[in-house]
Amino acid sequence: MTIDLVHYLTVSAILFTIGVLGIFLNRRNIIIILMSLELILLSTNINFVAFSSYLHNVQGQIMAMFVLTVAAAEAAVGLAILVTFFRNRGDIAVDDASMMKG
Amino acid sequence: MDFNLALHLGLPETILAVSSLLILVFGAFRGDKGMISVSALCGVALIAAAFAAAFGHQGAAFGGSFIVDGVALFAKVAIYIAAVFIIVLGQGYFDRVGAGRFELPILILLAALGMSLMVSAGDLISLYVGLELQSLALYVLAAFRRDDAKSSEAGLKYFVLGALSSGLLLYGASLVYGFAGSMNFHDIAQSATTNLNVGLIFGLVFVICGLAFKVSAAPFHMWTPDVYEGAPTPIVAFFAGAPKFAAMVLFARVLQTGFAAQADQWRQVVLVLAVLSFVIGALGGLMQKDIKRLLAYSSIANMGYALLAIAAGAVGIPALLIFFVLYMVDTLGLFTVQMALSRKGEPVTRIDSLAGLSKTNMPMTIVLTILCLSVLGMPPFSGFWAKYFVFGAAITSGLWQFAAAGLVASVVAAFYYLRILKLMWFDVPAGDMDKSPLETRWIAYAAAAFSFPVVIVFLVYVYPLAQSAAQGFGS
Amino acid sequence: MRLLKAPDMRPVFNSEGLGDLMNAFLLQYLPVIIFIGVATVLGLGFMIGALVIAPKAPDTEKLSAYECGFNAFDSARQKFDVRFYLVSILFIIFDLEASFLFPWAVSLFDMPNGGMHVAFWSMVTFLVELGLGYIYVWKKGALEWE
Amino acid sequence: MTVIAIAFYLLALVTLASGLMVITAKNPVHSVLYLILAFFSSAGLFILLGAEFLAMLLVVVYVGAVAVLFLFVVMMLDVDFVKLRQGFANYLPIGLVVGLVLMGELVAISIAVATKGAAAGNQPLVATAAEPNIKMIGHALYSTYIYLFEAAGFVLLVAMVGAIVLTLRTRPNVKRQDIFSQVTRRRKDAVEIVPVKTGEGISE
Repeated sequence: MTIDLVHYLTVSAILFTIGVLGIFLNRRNIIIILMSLELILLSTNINFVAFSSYLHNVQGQIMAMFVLTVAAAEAAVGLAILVTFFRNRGDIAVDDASMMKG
Repeated sequence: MDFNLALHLGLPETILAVSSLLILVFGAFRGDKGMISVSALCGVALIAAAFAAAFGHQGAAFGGSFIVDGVALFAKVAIYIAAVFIIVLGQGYFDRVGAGRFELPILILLAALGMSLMVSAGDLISLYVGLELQSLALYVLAAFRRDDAKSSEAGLKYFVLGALSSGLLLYGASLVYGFAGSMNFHDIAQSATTNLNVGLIFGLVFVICGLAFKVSAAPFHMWTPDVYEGAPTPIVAFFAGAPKFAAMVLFARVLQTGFAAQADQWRQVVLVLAVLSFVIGALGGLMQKDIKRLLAYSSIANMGYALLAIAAGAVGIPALLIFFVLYMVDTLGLFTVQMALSRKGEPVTRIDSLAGLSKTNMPMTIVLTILCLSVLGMPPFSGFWAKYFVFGAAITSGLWQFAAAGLVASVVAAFYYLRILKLMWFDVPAGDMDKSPLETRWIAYAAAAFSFPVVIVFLVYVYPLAQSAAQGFGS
Repeated sequence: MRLLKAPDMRPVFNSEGLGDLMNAFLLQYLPVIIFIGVATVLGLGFMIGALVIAPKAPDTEKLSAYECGFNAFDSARQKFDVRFYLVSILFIIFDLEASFLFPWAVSLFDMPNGGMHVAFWSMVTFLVELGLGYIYVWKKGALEWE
Repeated sequence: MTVIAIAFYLLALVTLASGLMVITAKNPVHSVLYLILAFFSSAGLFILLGAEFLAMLLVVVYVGAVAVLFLFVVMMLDVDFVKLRQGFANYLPIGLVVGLVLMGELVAISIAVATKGAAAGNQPLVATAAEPNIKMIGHALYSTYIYLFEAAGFVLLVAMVGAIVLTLRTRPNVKRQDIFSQVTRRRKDAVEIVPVKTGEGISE
């Protein structure tokens, strides 16, 4: 039972799918969508770190560090926009009663 | 590492970064009353950066992750100048709607900084950081009218889809990194020539999908009409031009530097995106009743032509640069006309409302006529030249079928511009128009003047520049 | 500059020796694992213990919210003020700023190729960036509570 | 190596299970808590990979800050979350099919990358006392990548400005304590002594 690169990549692939699925299943609940986006970024981070470790190359971890930084900033901005949206509409559902037709 | 060289190469970015910080603090002390002086300072900073870029050195720094070549410098100058116009328009617009806050020009400045990191990106890390710096500033800008439900809805949609596309791009980037063993585009190219694999191709496809979202190429265009309709107009004028230019240059650089050896594989994907974009842009525009939604579809179609230039390979790069400059002037002009027109204080948003414009506002009618003729590709206006160079490049590299398809799509798209012309010149006016604000009038006149006589002079001088800028791109 | 190529960074281990090394490395985390284990066992133990031993005779009066003898005025779940959220965003940003300090502090004095000065001043620039941002936040009154 | 295998399977299982709960939980507060668990257990995976610093960063930044931010927002918004779940069941069958296909493809690609790519046959990098993981990151981050490090500062700045622009509202007519003006207030600023003659009173 040795654990190698494929195992980590598989975890990451499944987590990525869960994140994408979360976005499509919860199309009206923006908060869950934001959390799904965090899951997607987490899965890419697992990829980067796993590759970095197995390639013996530090670039992947540098990238993961920037991804973490940007993801936190993104969460902050996304939630700020969500708060203004909620203030204007009193709700966070996007799909129904949309003021703009898609 | 030669630190002085790095500073020389990064001079435009340094100017933007330092001035944005100082202006931020200045603005914090002056408050929103000082918005006009903050705007002026940001404009000065952008112009200074544009000069620094125009006379900038070429080279690479930071281990090849920061590339300053001719294309990057060309794009930077264009982006900075576009940002200056947006600041002028934004100042007037937000002042009139009473939502002006001094952070607006600073966020535009920071977005321009992000774009200039994008066009200089030499590895996947700088690609991602530049892209996100730009995107985060743009998300905030889209939702900037925070008391307006449409603006915040546009911001939210833009954010969710933008973040999803970043996720896709990042997943692809991780696969490419894992396969090639390096983030650097040149190293990726090296390992990709020796060892081609399905994993690498899929990574590339993910990256292409992520970038296609950012440039709103079909089938990743769903967000565009909604965001264009809801976000504040000057900001939309910004979205339609500079960020797409930056993302397209990045697109070209990733494909032609990192994956030069796989040109056959990615060319198919890019061509599919291009054809879908101009077909969907042309057909989608036919049914629109809202001016900004129409312009959204027009921009989708134009991204198709730009992608065609990328698919053409190295010969397409000067065409891409010229195409984007001409396209940016046209879109800036069209959005400015939309901002210039209002009736009893309400902005004109519906196409029907343009009826009989020639009887109520002759100068704007002429401007809009010129711009419409230009975007539908009528010679000798600038839109014709833009398409001329792109189709020329496509034919040179043997993609004549796609050039023909693009031509057909642009004929279809011509219908909706002709409809606008008919409405303006021959229909009965629905009521008097308000007087256009000063800055919108002048920018609209300038865009129209550029679109016909000036463009000839411009091309005489700038086309050789674009050609020499594109020399050695990707190698 | 190719300072990041693998062989320069560290020797590649052969796979036989790796198992021991990996275990030695993970052994450093043994206290953490023991700690988590004890915490889990204790936490679960108390919960299960209460569930098994404690006498239970619920009725509606006992389960209702107690508010100084009055009927409850309001739902117990109140909305948070936006200000909490703003403070928490600013916390994240300065938290990340601080997290960039750790690798800097550890590696500053043995930067390769004499890069110490560059590393030092890059951090000073970074701190100035966010320091000016902090002045902006302060001036805007985002940290004030009314 | 079996210890590692056990640890890996445990952590991977917890990560994936809590990831799944994030998107299916009925109560968004539970989703946030599962998100914390997912981050926490993937920090464990990072440690198995030898990326100790990133593991700590994940715990400090995500568990400590981002998740709390999410909790605040969930509690701040007064929303009927049950209503928002409409459509969840409708999309579920097609979502599952698409998800399974996507997952299969991604796993296949991952296997291809792992077996044919540059990392094929390598062993994971393990930190040694001579060069710990954090030092390795520091050496690269503060030499080759300094300009990206500064750019990351600007990303944070944009987030800061953006959050303030969008959500900060100064309410008018709020009286705040201003210690400086209170302390610098002198007697002559506040009190005036008017000599009053007997029987005359004061006129303005």
